[in-house]
Amino acid sequence: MLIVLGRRLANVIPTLLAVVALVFLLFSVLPGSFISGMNEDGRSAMDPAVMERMRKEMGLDDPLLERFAKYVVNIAVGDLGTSFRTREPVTKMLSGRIWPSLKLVMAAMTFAILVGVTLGFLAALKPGGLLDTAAMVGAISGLSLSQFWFGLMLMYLFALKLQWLPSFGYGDGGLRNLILPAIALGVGPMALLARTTRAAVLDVLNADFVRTARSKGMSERRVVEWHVLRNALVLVITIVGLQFGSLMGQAVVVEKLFAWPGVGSLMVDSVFQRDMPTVQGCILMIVLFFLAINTLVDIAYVVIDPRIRYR
Amino acid sequence: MTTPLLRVDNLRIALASDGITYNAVENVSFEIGRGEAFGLVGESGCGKSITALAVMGLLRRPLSLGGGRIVLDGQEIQDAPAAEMRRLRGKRIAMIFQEPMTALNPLSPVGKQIAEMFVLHQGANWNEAMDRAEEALRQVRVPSPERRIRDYPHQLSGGMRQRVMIAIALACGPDLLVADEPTTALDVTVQAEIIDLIAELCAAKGTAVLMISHDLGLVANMCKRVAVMYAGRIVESQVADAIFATPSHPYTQGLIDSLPRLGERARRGRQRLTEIAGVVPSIQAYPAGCRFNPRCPAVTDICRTNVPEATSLPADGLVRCHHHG
Amino acid sequence: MADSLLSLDDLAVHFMVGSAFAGGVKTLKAVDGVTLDVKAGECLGLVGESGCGKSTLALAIMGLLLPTRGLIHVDSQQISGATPPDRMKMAQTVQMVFQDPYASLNPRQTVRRTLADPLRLHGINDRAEVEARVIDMMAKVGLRPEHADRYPHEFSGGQRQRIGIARALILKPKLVICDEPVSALDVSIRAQIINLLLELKDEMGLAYIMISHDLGVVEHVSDRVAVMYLGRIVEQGGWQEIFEDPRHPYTRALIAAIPDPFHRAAAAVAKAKAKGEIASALNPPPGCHFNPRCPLKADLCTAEVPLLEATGPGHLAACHFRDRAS
Amino acid sequence: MSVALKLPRLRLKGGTSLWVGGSLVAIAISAAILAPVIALTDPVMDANLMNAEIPPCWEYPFGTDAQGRDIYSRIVYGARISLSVGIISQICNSLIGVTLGLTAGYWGGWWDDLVSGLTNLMLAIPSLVFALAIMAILGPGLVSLVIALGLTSWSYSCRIARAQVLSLKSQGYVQAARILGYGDLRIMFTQVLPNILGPLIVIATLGMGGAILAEAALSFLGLGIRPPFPSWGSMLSEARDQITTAPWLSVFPGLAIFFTVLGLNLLGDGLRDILDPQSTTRRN
Amino acid sequence: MRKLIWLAAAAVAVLGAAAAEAQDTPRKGGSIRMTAPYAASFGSLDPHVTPRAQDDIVNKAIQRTLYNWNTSANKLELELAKSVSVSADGLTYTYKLRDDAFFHNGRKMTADDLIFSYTRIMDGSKGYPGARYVRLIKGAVDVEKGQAKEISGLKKIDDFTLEMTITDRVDPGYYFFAGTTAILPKEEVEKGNFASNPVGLGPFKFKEHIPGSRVTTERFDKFYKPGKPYLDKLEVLIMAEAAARDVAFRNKEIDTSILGPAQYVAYRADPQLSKGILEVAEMFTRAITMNHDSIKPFQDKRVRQAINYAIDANLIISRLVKDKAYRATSWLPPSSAAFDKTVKPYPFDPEKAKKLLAEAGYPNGFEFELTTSQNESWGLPIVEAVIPMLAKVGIKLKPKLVEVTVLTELAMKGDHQAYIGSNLTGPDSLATLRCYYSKTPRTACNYTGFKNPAFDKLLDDAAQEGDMAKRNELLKKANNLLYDEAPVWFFNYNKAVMAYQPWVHGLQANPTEITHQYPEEIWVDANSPAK
Repeated sequence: MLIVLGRRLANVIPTLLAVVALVFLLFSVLPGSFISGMNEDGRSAMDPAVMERMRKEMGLDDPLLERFAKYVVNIAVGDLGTSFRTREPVTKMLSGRIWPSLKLVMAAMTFAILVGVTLGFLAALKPGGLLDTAAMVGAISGLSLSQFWFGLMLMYLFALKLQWLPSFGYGDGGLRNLILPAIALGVGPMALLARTTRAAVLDVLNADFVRTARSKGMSERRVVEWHVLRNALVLVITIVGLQFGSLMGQAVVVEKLFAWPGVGSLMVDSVFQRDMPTVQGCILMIVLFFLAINTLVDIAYVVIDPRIRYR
Repeated sequence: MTTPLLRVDNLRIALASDGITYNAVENVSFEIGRGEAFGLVGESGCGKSITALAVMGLLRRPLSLGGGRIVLDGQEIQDAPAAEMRRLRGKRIAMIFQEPMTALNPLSPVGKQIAEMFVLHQGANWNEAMDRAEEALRQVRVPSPERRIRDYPHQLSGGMRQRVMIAIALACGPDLLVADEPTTALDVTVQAEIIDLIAELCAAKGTAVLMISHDLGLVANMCKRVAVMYAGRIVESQVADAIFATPSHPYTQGLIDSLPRLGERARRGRQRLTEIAGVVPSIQAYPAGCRFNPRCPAVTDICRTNVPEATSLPADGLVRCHHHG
Repeated sequence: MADSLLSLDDLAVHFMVGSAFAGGVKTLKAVDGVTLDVKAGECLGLVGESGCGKSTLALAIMGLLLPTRGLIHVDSQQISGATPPDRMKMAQTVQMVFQDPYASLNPRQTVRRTLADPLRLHGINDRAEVEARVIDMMAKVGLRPEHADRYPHEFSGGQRQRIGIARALILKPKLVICDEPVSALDVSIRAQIINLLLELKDEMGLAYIMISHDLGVVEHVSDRVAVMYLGRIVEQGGWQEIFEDPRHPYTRALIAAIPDPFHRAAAAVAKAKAKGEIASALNPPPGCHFNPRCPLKADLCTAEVPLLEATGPGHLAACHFRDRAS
Repeated sequence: MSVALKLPRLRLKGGTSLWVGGSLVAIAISAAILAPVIALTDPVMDANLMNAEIPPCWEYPFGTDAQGRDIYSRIVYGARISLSVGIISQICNSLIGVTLGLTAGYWGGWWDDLVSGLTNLMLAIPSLVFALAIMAILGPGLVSLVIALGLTSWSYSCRIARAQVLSLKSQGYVQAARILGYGDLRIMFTQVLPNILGPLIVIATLGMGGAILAEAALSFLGLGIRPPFPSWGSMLSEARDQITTAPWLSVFPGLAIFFTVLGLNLLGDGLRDILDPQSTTRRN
Repeated sequence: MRKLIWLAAAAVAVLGAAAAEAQDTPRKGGSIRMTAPYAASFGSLDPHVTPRAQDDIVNKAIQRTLYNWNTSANKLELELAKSVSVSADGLTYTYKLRDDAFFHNGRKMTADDLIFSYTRIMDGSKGYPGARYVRLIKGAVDVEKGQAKEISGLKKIDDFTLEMTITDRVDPGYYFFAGTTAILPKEEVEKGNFASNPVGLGPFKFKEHIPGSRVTTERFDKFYKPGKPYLDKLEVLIMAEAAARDVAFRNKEIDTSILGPAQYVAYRADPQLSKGILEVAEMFTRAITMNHDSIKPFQDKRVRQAINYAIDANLIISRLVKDKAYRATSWLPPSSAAFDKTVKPYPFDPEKAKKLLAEAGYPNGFEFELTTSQNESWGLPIVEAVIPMLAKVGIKLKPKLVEVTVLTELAMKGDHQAYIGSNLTGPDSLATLRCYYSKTPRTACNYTGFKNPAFDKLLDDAAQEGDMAKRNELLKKANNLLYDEAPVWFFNYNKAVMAYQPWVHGLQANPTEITHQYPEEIWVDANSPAK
């Protein structure tokens, strides 16, 4: 496991560096600057003299390479810079956003796994059956939904019409506020998981060793419990990992729609206000999360699949 | 004669494809006595493997049992309920497969996969079962079985894996072992060892073997009696020695003649090999009459229209050819 | 050397496997010091089990793998070394027939394209000539002209192998490496292909390297035979010497392992079966690689690598006990 | 078991989704091509504020929008934009991904390491975030959108191309081509590419749906298509505030997106069964 | 007719405000949940750091400035001072400060706090946005440039008396009511984490900030207005998405909401919701700004007038903006003292437009690119409606969609041919009109590049005029001159609309920004569901 972790880290660091460089370069050629972004709502006043001064103070006029070098050196000591907008350390801003984001992503993934894997699994046990057809039609429809549209629909149905759940916001951080955004975010991965699980279980059910298990005289239930589940899990876990990792990025839309105080909404907001240190911090955070999840998935592989250790 | 251990009578296996049902196997009958090794030989696609699966009750869609009887020890099992079949499988009839890599669960230690047999059929608890699994591994001559039981399939060589499969199959001392091309995926030298092992263990335990292979030589070496299948039918069945000495069906004849045999060139110089013309037909395109007729050197009109009946040969042998007897 | 079409001198192909993180890098000696030659018009049988390095050897000869050391001369021209070989020239001298007729044909190309493209690539642009050579080659391997515009999936395994042979011969090479040409075919088809290969050999004056684990086939077609074990040649000689008077215990074990329903082999051979399995090429046993399985094993065998030395005219064996009667 | 026994089931399953998906996509494509013929009015210039926000009726089958433009006509024309976004961006993705994947898998070595690194990088940054950045740099508009979506999600096709090449590289016919003296590029394009096209087409088809959805998401975030030509995503995004007051404004573009993406997904599924039968478990 | 509509709407606005006041006696206690609609987060809770309207919604509860905008009287008045006396030259102001104003930490405000706050704002190394206002004080620029430590124009007479000397003859009220000039306690600022724990003089003290979600504040018992605030708790919830805000408001999860045009229609039509609508003509003028330097036809007054004639602004306002706007006549908004109520806006007259174009030498029209944002009230939808209208007189319009951020930057750089936007046009009319002063650089809001000596003269005179009434007369003339010159297409003045739940009372129709409520006036009755 240490070997896997070591190998993983050796991959993660160059990736992170590349991400930092890419993000930095991308956003340094962005038109508009934070200073003009202060008038983003079209209602706030600006003062040209102050703007010039701020540009200087924020180092926006320094050569690109110099800024980049400074940025990388600072990151190495855990300093992500200071937000243009709030004049607070980016790390501090992020720290307030990570927990809500994680909560949302984890809730969405829990929903996706519970519903998706169960559906996919049940569908695979009777391929071609009514449940299978229904689940797969549902899954493919789930993949065809526009997230914000679906989110709006959820809001209207569950908040406005049925009045079961609050429509937006973080509330006291409890479950009630979490449900709708989690479903809106989780429906895509759920659909994907349902399909993957179904395919994986079918794959495993057709594997030679399942035939062996049957030839041993096992009941189908035992076959599934002893031999199918674990093997199907290996296939499913890849998708879970990939989805989990990219969910934080996808959360951008849902967070914005539901006014959820996560990293994604902070990022979009900061992009539009050209608060570059914050944008970079957010993306770094999202990438870091992605890589962390992937590392966890790799470790999970090692735990589940003995073959990996010897590869 | 006492009742045979296994009697397959007029077996028919249906293949559903595009709404049409084909007979992948038909008219297949054979008997295996207690402790007897019986060989089923044929090329790929001739139906020998699915015949074995039918005996095990393991046919899955799109294949299904179309008719006929399978009698195990006097008991008809072709329509036995699933639970009943499960009790039989593993306990009284066991099977080993062609690919020992894929036939073992890659995520489970081999010891556990053997131990499952004791848990399933003998009500052992896991500890006890693991001890017995170790013993079973020792029996199939896996070196240092106490360590090997914790190994995963990918840590073993092909031959070792097949030994594990044999250990699983023989764990509960079945009456019949169905071996479906057990050595095809193995090297020549390893193949010899595995065949010897199967023969030896089965002889010791009095287990009958249904040996399935495309290699007539291999089967003839190990089995007392051999049946040759072609395109879903048994074309000839004889005592092993006799089938080489006096092959009665043109197909059997062709098979024996078409392959260079070791030492043949030294004795007779290089002879042009006898070819069997044409190709093996697919299930969807079986010819009418004798299915070998398009490739048969001795074909006549009747071969193209009438299905040949079985003709008896000495020592319970039979052949299906219009030109015999 | 001059009369050799192909000569290998101490050829070795090693691979680095593993990673710096997981347990370190290991060297896999797939081919380890092979010296061989093939004369024009001759068929050399190459026998060995999986993992013995025979396919790696074939790829190295074809120039698809760079040898770690040693020399390859094809038609008196050195093709190994620092610079990659001139593929175009190689292509007209050495060709290959592959084991799996299902994987060795491009599913998206008709027979005609499969055969005509190489001709055009090698500068034959005259349409009529290309067509004539394609049809001629198809006829030689027993395919009818109307087969030319079909795709591989429309053919049976035997026919595909015929196409594979035609492709190998279309550039009129002098040497053809046949890598298990019949082992993937239906039993009843194999004779057709073996006969075809032998006919073509005579007709076109080809030399073959016939790689196979089927001793019957090797004996049938070969003029000389080499036996490989774990990257090394352990015995080499005329077909008759190898099969009638094998000097290496491994050769004897191979012969003994063949099922023998006719009960014709000498009783002594039957007892020569090897025990255990072929070791991993990553971690071969010291000395003679065969020693753990050898019935003749002595201390010398673990201490010293036996050299491939003559035991009779044209008959070499790499065994410390090569002269001990079997 | 023999190969023949595996065939029947796949064909039945592929059939339905291929049919339904193909029809839906065909409808969308014909709408795009025939837009000038089947549209009732000009989608841009026929604005008449006096006709604003008329619910669906005989004259305006899908109603009119806030500018008084016929929504049906705008959806028909919107098909052009939305499908272009999907198709062109996927062509870009495929070109980049296939070129990189093909060469990386075939040549291996440092180039492979570099491409793999790049692929991991692309996978690590969520493509929506990436696209957002590019859109912010280039400014909203069709070209920017195509570039943003076309540059950011090639990693899947790259991975698949690479994996396929790796498995094909040792196939007899590729080796045979090398032995026959074919150059590397010729081998890649005549021997390898035609044989990996199937899964790549599947990926591209599914990717088109993804691109159309991404366009909608970017429109929602305020970085969509440049006016005045309509795209479904921008129509939906503009109409979202009126979902209670004038639902038809969002219902029809919403349905257009849903059914087109559904069609593409079904088509991709159906094609997968035909073109790529082994890969039932591959992620998309 | 048009004017009638406008008047009627204005009347509704006033009535709405009045209705809110005319309830029973304010009830003490309860809480309110207001919305911050302009972005998905707050910038900073340090009021000096952020000029954003969004942030000021919270800051109005926590912080106080020297002056404030009296909504009912529609004028500036003293907030932190009880009285002020002005010297004869109009440059020295002596403030008698409140002696009953306490910071939330319990300390009483003194003149030192004003001096500290204004000096902090002039810290040149920080570039605080409020510097543009404080720069009015004599010597402030020296501090900004680092040449002085103290602002020479600020003198503490005693703890509650402050003397301020300014550089121009203007009303300092316009300068010291902005949130960016709030008075902060030195000791709290110097603790270093003021933004996460803001302390001020306002009626509510900070309790909690969940970034990206909400700010919660509680009643400050020592607030200087007796009996106020009424509420125990005030929450500001961030809700940038109009559709989500709509749902939340209908679902009674929020007490106030800002309405866009679509919802304005729906809420007005709804018998229940229509009872809780507060409208005000805000001091924002929406216009298409033509860049006279980049497109030659724009240099001709006739062309600019033609554009004003060619676009049916009333139609756009009524149909597209759903009457959620007041037709603009000229640059200054109606709440401005210099606004001339007698001037009628350009009528819709495409024939006249064509004639003017022909006279100007463009009988076949011309083509220009119009940069726009996505904004529903002054962005893309308007452009889409304008395109066919201008096309009818031969002018071809190519829209270019950008983000607001980019739009602002393009405007400042002059890197556009024309753009449509919303401009803050109040409350200081003189400052507002300076946007067309020829010496005003483009970066400081002369985005058209307008040059007119007569206009310059009027503005110079106004700046010299000490008498506010006379000054307003001059400004009125200048504004009317702009009307005739039409440097831009005058579109509308924003009608800001706030929806509120029936239990909310005391909301103010603030024309400078409707979301900026003085929350000490707000109270909720017993029907409020909020705890």
